[in-house]
Amino acid sequence: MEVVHSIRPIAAILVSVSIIPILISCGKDRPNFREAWTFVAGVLKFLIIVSMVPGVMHGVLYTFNIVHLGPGLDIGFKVDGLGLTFALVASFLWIVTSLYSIGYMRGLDEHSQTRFYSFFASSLCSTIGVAFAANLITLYLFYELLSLSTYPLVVHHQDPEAKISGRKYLIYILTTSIGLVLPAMIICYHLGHTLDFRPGGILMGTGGKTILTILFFMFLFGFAKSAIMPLHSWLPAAMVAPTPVSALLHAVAVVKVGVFSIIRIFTGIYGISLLKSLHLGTAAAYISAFTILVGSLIAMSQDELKRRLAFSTISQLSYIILGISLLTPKGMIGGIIHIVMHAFGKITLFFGAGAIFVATGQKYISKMKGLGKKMPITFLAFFIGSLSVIGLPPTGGFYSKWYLVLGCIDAHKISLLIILLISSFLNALYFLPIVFKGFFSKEDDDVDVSKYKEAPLCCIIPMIITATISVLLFFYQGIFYKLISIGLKL
Amino acid sequence: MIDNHVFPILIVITPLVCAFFVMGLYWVDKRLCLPLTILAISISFISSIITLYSVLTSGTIQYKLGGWPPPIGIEYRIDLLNGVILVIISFISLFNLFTSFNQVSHDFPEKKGTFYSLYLLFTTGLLGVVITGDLFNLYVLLEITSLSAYAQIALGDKKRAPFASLNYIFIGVIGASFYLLGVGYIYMMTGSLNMGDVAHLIHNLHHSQAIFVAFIFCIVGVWIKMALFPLHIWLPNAYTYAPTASGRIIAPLMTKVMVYVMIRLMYSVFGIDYLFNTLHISQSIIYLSSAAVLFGGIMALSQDNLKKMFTYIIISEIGYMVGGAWLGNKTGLTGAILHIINDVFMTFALFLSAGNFAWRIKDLSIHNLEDIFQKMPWTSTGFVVVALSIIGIPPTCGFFSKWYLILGAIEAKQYLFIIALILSSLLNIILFFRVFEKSLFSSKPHVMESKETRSYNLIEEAPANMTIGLLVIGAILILIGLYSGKIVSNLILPFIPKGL
Amino acid sequence: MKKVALIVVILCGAILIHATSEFPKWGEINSPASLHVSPYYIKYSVEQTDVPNIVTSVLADYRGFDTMFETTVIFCAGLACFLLLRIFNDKEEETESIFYRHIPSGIIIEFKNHEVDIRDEDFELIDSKFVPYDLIIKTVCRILIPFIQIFALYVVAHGDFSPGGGFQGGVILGASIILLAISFNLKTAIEKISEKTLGVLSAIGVFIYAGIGCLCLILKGHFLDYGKLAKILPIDPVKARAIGMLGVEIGVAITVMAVMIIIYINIASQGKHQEGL
Amino acid sequence: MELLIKEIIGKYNYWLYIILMMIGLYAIIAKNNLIKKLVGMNIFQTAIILFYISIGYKKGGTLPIIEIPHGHHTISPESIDISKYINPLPHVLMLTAIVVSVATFGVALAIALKIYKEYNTLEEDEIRMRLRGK
Repeated sequence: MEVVHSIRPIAAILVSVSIIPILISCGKDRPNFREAWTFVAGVLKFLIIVSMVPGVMHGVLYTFNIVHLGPGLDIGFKVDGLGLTFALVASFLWIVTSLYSIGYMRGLDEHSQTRFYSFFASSLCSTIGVAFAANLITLYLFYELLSLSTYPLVVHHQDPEAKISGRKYLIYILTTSIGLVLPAMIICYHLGHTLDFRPGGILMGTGGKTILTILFFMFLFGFAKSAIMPLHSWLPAAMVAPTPVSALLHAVAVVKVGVFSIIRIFTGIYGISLLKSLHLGTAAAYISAFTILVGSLIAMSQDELKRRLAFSTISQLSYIILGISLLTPKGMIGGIIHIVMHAFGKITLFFGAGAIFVATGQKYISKMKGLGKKMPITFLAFFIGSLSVIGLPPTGGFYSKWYLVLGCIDAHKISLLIILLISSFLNALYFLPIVFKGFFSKEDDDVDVSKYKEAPLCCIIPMIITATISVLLFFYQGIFYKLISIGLKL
Repeated sequence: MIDNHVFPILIVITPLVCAFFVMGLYWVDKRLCLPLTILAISISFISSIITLYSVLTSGTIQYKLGGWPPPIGIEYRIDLLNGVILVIISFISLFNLFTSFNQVSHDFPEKKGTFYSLYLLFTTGLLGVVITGDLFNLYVLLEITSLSAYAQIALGDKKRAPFASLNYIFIGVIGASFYLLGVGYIYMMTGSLNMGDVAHLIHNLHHSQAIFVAFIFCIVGVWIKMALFPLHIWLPNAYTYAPTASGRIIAPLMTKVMVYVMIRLMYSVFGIDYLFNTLHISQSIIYLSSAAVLFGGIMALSQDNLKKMFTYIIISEIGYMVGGAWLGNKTGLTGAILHIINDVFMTFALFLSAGNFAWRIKDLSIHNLEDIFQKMPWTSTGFVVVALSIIGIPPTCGFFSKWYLILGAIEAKQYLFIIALILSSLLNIILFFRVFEKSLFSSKPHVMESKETRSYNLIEEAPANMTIGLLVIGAILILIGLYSGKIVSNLILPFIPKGL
Repeated sequence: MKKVALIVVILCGAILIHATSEFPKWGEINSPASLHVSPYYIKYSVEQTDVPNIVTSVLADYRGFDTMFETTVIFCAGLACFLLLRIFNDKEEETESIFYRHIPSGIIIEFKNHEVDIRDEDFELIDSKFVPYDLIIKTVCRILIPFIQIFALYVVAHGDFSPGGGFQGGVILGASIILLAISFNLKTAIEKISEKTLGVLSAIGVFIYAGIGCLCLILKGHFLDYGKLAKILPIDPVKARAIGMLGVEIGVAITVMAVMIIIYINIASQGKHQEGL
Repeated sequence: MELLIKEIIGKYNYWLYIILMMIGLYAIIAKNNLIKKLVGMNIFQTAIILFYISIGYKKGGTLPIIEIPHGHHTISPESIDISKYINPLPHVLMLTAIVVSVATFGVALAIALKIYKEYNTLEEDEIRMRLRGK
């Protein structure tokens, strides 16, 4: 493998924070200028990341070291297949979301928009930082920065409800990261004398069985952004944030940072063989299977659309962890590619929810009867998103589910296979009725549907883009497959 | 070439001599007081940098005062540890002058000169305590420091400061006297007052009860002065009601210098062998410091006044350093020393931000801080950075010292201390986000972005020197964090005594 | 609180007394304390510094650096008292009346207005707090004070050869002024030696000390290495040490005197410098 | 028994000073009146000073002022009998300690005066009560 020292990883990370001063200086007096800059930064970031794709495909490893902190401790970046996959998705969706947030925030005449865009940009910076982190300490650094920069976004509305949710968010995320990940990381350093992600892991043959098992669970639950039960309830609470935040951060960036961190722990810190020998993969698989089922069940009972989506996210995230913890090549590819597929599917759904809210002010599913006739594009996109999340062709979601199922069979875990199938069924059960009601149900008498029309163009276009890509991914997923295979060294 | 060996003495002598000049000038021309003070501390700062540089290049420096060889006369002995701390003290003292001269003219319009004189004496005392290699000289300088601190604190809040200061005197005198008594016992048994000499003589007395008692009294005396729980009762009130300009320098430096004294006594006088092989008290001291860490955090949580909250944070941080120093391994001591460096800056920045807030809001209760982010955006930015550092979020420096402390505790298998450290971080999160929630997001009804509201959000920052000062310190916090690897490997690890 | 205090006290006492069991007996000639460093002082003091009073030579030379800071402590205390207590604008308490005594007749006149300032031979300002007017005390003190001051100077100057030195002399000197303030009144003392003089003197005293040290530094010696003064004085280095010590002692005496008086007038008059004990 | 008596005779001075010290310490902690506390503080410090001074004592020793024989200007180090002169170092140290304690006392008095002006009392519990009442 060729190692190239390159400035591109750090450039990709910093490009979004570097515009924050510009955003602040534009302020609310020149909103067009401000949003144009956000857009420019997004495109720039995406291009930088894309520019690394060919290299990585040919086995190049881009690295960049900032500082050396001590023996085995650096703050540095490394672009491999896994990180690049994640970064590609996140940075592309940022562009789309930027467009969407212009429509959403202006449509609702929200306050403190400059603050919103600034923290959004810094969240993205942290997300890419996590994706490119070369070692656990860098990952932890950006993980924490992400928690902090999303906090103001969650509390954006500044009403008591938002504040309580903000508190919940912080307590869950920071308590677990400081209380579990930090000590686990230090113990890990104590055992392995390094924190670099290495293909075979760094903990092989370093500690006793008990300590490694405890450490594993500290990591698994410590990265609470992955919303494994019982540490999931911050995610529904965080839905008080404006929809672009929910869409990009709480369906893509933040939660997937949690999952991605766990993937790094699996592949870079523990290593497959160690996990196999300690039977930790199975344990993690069953924990995530539990989350999948319970998450889906709770989702069915939610009437508020965003909360339903949140619980769906909780359960879908555990698909990824399940796939990874199968420890078979197909399962792992399925898990990681689900990051991509779910991202496009779920963001479409959130965009849809936001568009409905902008256009009608409706949050509750029970009051959306008949809206589909007035907002056909929105509901069509919503339908495609649902298909992708359920895992039905012709959407990308099918592809990842397929690999997950194959992985289960390879690992001889039929019980997990059954759970997967049940969950898919449940997914269909809680998503399709929304679309069905939207198109075919007769509207309630007390809701006057006739005055509604489609959301602004800025909201519609992103939705169309993501929905289209969801479909396209069914046909063209090869690039991600290849990147992930390279990342996993398969 | 100038003889390098002039600089160690210049560090202490310049502020001292200038203190007399400032006092004299006060009667002649009051305007000259501040420039002279700045000049004095600048010279001291530059000298300490040169001294540190020569320590780095040529090892420990010895300076014989009066030309007498060590056990006979007093000596200055500068190794890496105190070299670094000297630089930090003089830097903070100098920096504080820039950030607070307008505060001083505001608080003491008529007594400005005498105030600066006292300020210089305080700095001299701290520098002298750190630089000296003589047990009794340390006591004398400690008393100069304390005396000027008592006086500065008593000048604060008219109603409460004198009482707080008097309590500080009583407890401070007990602390200093305990230390003096301990030194008396050491002198009784060894006949020497020079640290190096005593360390040498004490080797044969490891099982002496009198040396044990001497040790206990020295350490307890130092603990009282550094406000280790449960000997902390004087600290919160004294630091809360001190005048802003003095509180800013007393709070960060006084306690940290005492931690330095403790480390110096432990490792340069009594020695590792005595501490960890002869005595078996390190376990209980770590329990004590864990208790201090938690107590500080919990008490901070129950405070309504911002400044008082900060004072309890200091108490909690003291626990970190004492615990780290007593872990008895390389990593723990590294963490403790790194934390001294970091904590000086963190506490300084905390009190700077408190001072900036106080410039606009007289009563620093938390509920008065509503909307402060809008009114004072720059100060608030600095405040957020400090808060993150105290919580221990990378890449701020607080994270890295905590890292070493926890790593040291794992190596020493002190799980209680680890739990205390982590719980304290969590407490700090609650502590600061309680403030942020109040100050960042007003609970006023959904203010729409429109023209009418613009006049509403008028920015009312503190004076530029204060604000910029805070931001500079905030940047330093991050820089120290990023370069902590270099700091540890170049400045701290070479000091760590062999055998740990 | 009392019980806690009792426990603390008993605990400390027990630990301290317990440790005395290892002490050498009182007055033991061969105790470690008298064998390690102190014999050097006793033996070489005269040879190296030409000062037979070893306490002085250790105080001002061997450990002269300590003593400089000791003087600084005193200076610091004076500064602190001034800073804490001195009130410049005493307009808040304007209602207080002032009393003047007409000396020939002994009649006391009360003025309600604060602005009154009689500067007449026949009148004198007296304290509203009770100060007895006693001719005998006044006269005796007037006679005694010069002698006290001369004695103080003797103590300072003769510190090298007999018990005495800067601190002792300075305290006596300060006491003479305080005696003046007590036997006459505060105003008289302040007229003799004004606040400004005291402030400057207290700084000058320590400055003499530190200045001599710096002079040694400039003469390419160590700080306070009086031997180097021989380069500018027509004497040998050993004698120069004795001279250096004398200079230092004078500095100490000046500071101690000034600070004693500063502390006294500030505390006695509560910082107003109007009237007091 | 004989040993004990020997011990007492040999060390009684230290014990006395320690007892004196503890009286002072007790007063600082337990007394309610601030001036009494100050007095306790002074007793405490004085006891330590006495303790130090007694370290320096040598049986049969005299003041540490070298007697130069008449007619001579100086005296050679060899001819000085160390045991004849008491240890000067503790005296020097205590001169410093006295000064420090006086200075502290002065500042403490000044602060006490300030407190008295503010509250018109020096009883600690009363001051605390007023602070709480506020």
